[in-house]
Amino acid sequence: MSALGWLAVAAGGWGLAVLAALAGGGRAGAIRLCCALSGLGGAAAMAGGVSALLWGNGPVVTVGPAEVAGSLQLQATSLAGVFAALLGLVAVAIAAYIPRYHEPGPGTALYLAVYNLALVASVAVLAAGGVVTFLVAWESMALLCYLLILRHPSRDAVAGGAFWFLALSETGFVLIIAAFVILATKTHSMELSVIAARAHLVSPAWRDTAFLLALAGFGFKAGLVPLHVWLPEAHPVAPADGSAFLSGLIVKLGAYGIALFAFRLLPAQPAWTGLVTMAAGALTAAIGILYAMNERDLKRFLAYSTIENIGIIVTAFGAAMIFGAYQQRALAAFLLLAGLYHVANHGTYKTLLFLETGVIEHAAGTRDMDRLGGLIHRLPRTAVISLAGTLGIAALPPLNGFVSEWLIFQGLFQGFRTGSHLLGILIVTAAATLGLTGGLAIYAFVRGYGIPFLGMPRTRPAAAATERGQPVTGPALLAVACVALAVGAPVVLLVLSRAMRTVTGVGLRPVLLPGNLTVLPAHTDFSAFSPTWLAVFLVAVTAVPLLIYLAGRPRADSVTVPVWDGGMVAFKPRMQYSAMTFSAPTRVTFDALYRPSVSVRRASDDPAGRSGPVHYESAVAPLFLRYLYRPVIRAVEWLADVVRPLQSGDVSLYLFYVFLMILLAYLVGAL
Amino acid sequence: MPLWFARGLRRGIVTTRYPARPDRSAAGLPTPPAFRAGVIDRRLADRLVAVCPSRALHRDGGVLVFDVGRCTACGRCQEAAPWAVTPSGEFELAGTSPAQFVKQIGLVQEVGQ
Amino acid sequence: MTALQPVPAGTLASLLTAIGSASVRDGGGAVTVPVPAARLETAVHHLAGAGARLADLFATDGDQVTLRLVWGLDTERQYLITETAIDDLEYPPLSDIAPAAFAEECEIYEQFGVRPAGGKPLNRVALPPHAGPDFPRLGHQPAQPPAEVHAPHTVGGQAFEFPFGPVRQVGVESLYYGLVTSGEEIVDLYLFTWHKHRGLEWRLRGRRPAEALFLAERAEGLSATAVAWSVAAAVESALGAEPPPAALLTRGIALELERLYNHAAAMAALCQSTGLSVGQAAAEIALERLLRVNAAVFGHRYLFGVVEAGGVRRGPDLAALQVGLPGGYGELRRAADALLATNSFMDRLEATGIVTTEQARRLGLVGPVARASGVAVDSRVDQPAAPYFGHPPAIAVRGTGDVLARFQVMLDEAAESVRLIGDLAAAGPGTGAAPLPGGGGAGLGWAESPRGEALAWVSLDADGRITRARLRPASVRNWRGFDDAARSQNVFTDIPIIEASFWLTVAGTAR
Amino acid sequence: MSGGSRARAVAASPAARAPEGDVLAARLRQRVASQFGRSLHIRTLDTGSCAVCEQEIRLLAAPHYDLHRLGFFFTPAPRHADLLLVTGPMIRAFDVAARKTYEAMPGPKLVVATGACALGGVYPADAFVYGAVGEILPVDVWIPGCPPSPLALLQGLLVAVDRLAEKVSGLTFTAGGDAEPPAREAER
Repeated sequence: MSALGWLAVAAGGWGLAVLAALAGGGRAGAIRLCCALSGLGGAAAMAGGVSALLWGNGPVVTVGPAEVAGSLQLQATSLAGVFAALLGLVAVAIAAYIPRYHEPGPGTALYLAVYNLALVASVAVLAAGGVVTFLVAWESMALLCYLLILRHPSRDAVAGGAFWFLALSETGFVLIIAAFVILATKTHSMELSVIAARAHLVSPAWRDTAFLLALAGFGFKAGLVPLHVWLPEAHPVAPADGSAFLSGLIVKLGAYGIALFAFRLLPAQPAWTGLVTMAAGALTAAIGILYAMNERDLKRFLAYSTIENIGIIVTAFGAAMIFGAYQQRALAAFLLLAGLYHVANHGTYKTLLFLETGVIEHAAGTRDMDRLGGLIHRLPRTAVISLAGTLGIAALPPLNGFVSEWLIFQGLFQGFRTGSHLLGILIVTAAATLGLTGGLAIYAFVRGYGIPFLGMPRTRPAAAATERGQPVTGPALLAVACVALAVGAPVVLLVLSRAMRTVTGVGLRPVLLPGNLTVLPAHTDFSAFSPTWLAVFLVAVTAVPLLIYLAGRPRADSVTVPVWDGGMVAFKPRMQYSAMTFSAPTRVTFDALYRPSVSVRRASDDPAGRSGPVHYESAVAPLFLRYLYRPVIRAVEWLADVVRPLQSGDVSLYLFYVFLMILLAYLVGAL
Repeated sequence: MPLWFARGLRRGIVTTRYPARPDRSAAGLPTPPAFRAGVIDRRLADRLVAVCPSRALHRDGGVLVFDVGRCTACGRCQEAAPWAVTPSGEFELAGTSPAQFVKQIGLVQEVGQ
Repeated sequence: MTALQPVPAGTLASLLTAIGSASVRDGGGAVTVPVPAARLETAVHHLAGAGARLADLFATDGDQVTLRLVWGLDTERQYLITETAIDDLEYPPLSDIAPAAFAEECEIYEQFGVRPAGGKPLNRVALPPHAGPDFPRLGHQPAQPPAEVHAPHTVGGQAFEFPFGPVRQVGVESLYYGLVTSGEEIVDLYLFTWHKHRGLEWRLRGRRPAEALFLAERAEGLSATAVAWSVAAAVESALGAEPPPAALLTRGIALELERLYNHAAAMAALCQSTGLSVGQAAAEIALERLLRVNAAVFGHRYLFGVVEAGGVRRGPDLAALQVGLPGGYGELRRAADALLATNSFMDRLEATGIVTTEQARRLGLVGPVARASGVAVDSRVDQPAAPYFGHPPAIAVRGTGDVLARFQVMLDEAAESVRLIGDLAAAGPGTGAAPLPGGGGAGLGWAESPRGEALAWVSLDADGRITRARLRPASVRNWRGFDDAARSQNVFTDIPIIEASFWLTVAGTAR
Repeated sequence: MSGGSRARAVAASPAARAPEGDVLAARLRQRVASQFGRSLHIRTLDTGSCAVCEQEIRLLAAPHYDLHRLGFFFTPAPRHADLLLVTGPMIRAFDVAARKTYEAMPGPKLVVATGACALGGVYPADAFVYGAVGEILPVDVWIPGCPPSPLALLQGLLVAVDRLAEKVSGLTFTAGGDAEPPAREAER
């Protein structure tokens, strides 16, 4: 069956899931059936994605009269293959997760219907072969996600978070429409493949305009700084699987949009647009991780880390564009491949982490790191699975995050191959920024894992947490996927390099995979490593000493003594590093960015009478909200007041408006 | 640092050779008393017990019991009866059982003072 | 050496009229006036306003609890003791007027069950957590169990508590630090010392002065002479005994020798805390030589058993002094010069652990700590007694209040001590003790220990047994300046340096 | 040699000391070297001393005495300590900390009670103090003196090493690796 066929099957499965959810009316059985169908759809989507990667772009299938612009045009492309496969994986994991996470009920049924519709919309975005199809699918995907976030509209901050999502998403949508309209009008086609074929006819000015519009428009969805503010607002208020879906997939669709314009519709962009893209990506990565560092809410923390990872991906894309402009087509393909690899990896472990956050929230009743602690004893399964995801996202070998980030770095380090000193320096600067980001990411995730899971419970609920009846299969599946994506890197690269031949026309494989599980970054004379052997080695260096110890340890039975605590102190939870104290050094180092505010309150300020509680707070200022969005919001409100007179309520006046618009449209068309 | 290096060379070695050789500085140290046998009667013994601030002395019938471990070498008993109590000059006192520290001094019948 | 003199207290007469007390008992440099409970608050206002220094605050327990405030009228060259009988269980919150009184308020509550009005939270000072109502206390009626006494130190928000101790580094006393930190800066710092409380004041009751001195020396062994001297002087002024002048000269020599070796030890500790091993070795050579001088001159490395009620038990071996002292001090001086020339060392000291003049005065700090902060208090000069009448020391004062200032003050004092020892030795010190006359009484005694003014107040009954003894070594005072000094820094590693420069003992404050 | 010290405690014979000192030092070095690789690690514990014993202990490491030359070292971590040098009359409020410190040490371990307070001299047992270290910890070596001078401390450490040699030979390698469990542990 063709890739498009598989995707159709997936959409069908999800359609059935919608029906099952609505018909079942929230009964447990119906929900389980719905999830089973959803999972099957996911499997089909994975099959479709992989086959699209392997067998290249399929034909454009038009449903309905071809000459009607509004007809449904579908095409399975290699570029979308990675995203489709990821969509499938996420769908399967979430399907396995939902039955134990959501309690049965009509609300859940409705939620599931919306969720599966969102899956359909997403796959439609990926399979869209025409402009109109793409835009319709995109907009419906956005609206359905808005509904997803509104799962519990009565809770506070939910409406606000959802509105941030919708507002920014619609703003971006306008820019996307503009970009597509430019291309469609300049190439006289609404079909993406035709647009791609005729792109060289468009004048450079229009092409760059269209690209920048698309970059900004999709940047809103992908969360490029400073367009990122919706992520930390929307993720915490959505249900865990909703957040996972948002971070695991929807955000990636933004990246897909950027890739679609950069590598399919408008190949051979000038270097400076690539530079803009790369700069935006690097900035996003650094800012994202820096803000993640000072979040106490696990979901906000993960949301900011998503921003960071999107930054890494977009950096890779931008660099690929630069290399493309400088005829380094092998490196360009290599960096695009690395970026897509990172898309798959991040989708995997970020989904995992959000799902496990849901488990923690159900088990301990909070997402505030400073109210958790010691969970590794209470939630061992969760701890192990989360550790896999954490190692992955911290880009530590032998997990998958390390592989893709290593590839990206190897690509960036070859900036000198552009032949331009300036560009070489700029690309390596981006690499350095990513290096800082990577270091901070390890710091951030030592904190993000250590504070909740290690040490002592900081609150009674955390001490009483239990994972009985909590979902496990979904996250476990993703953990396995994380390991597979690392150990099986050569296979993944094999598949991706085939896709690159379709997308960029460059056959990477001979250089990239010289055999014996080694990977070379696009050029034989630069560097090489083998994720598989590295994993084997790391397992060995930990296992061998352990075995030696177990074999040779003295037979006399040892005694266990309590931790040395300096004598008299009975350790109290308040005597361990908290999330905010752990990240205090960053607040000092980057205070220019954070503008931290400090307040100390004592029971008595009398130096001799000092006693009683000491209360210390250090808050980080939300710069972008304060200095970027507040003014915009005020301006919009002012504008709304200004144009209110147009709203007279007189029908004839409205008809007049319509007439004017049509006239305007004709004039524009005539020009 | 070279300054300190030079100082060290100029200063030379001050480290004691103890235990290989005896250390002269030990001479100046206060040491527990040694009780001359045959001159202490019960009355004197009771006076010594009374002046001892650290309960190192007590009389057990006809015997004056001296616990070296409790002695702080304050010298009050020597002041009280210099003819009967003299410094032992002994500072290597560490032992591995409390019993080692308990010394019995036999008392004589009334001695005229 | 510019001395920032405290605000001149009004003349004693004007003060007494101000606090409205007629009957005055004068005893050896200390004036005792009764103040009715009703007028206590105004009296404290007057005295504190006039710049008098609240040196101590303690209670005695007859048929009713009596509060005694010891004021240092440093420009009047004497002490003023106000006696106030507390008839109910509360008295005006004195620490609101004179913050220096806070720790004593807590102590008095623990021991006697009377507390300052207004119900401000009180800290645990001496009573261990396991102490029940039957735990021995100085007061007749047992205070409430100390559960309510100790204001809990809790940490809220984004700071956490860094526990340290009580078992700390090697060769130091047990002390518990509660270090409240945000991860970077030190938000708060508090100390627990009750695990070294040996109930000395409780033990001294019913003892004869001789036995009392034996224990008093061991209250703070590193200032044995000073504490013993203060207790002996208290007994003497209580019973009206006149120690022979030669004995007083001997006491003076012992006290200055004590100051010398303590400052050498402080220098060694400073080097250790700054990680300067060579400097530590040099300072320890000086310290060891000075200790051997002590042993040669007085027969004990730490000068135990020199002071006796009414005089001294041992006279100095002046020959040994002439032989030993120059060499020992020469070592100290050379080590100090080398240290002052070592920038890596000096940089750690400068602007570290600052105690401002205002803090020092507010908290009633004494000794080198206060003098390094520009408060020129020194009981050898402010409340001079024999042998210092004829041999006044020059007070070393610095203004900056940092570790460096304390270090320099110690060096200057060491030099001054050597000069004083020369004078006193020339003045013909000797041994001997005046017999203690019978009949009871109460009196105040003081001596300037290496850490600052050590106070003692003793009352004896008719047959010469102690009914109440108050020991106030300098450590009791200066520890309360320590957390301010520590919080003026943001760096953990400075805290050992600050502790070394304060050179206090836990034994002294917990007694 | 402990027997020797018992004999000499009453009637001193300084003349007889030097040769025996040589023998003693030789045996000590050989023991410490063979059993503890010239590194017997000492942790100090203050259970209410007057701060003078601490000063003398600090001076052990000073140039005049330099206990490192004999293979002794101070360590702040009881986990690494072979010998616990205890001062003070063992204040009741402190016994938990004392026991914790002792239990934190790996066996075979020694407890050396240092100074008259620790040996029950200065403070009688009462509500404040136990009066002697032996009440709480299983003391192996007692060092009298108020304070014991650094030389006396050195000699005490030599005695302790002999004691440790006995302990090592007496090891049973049962749980805990320490032949004698701390006193009073059973009751509490």
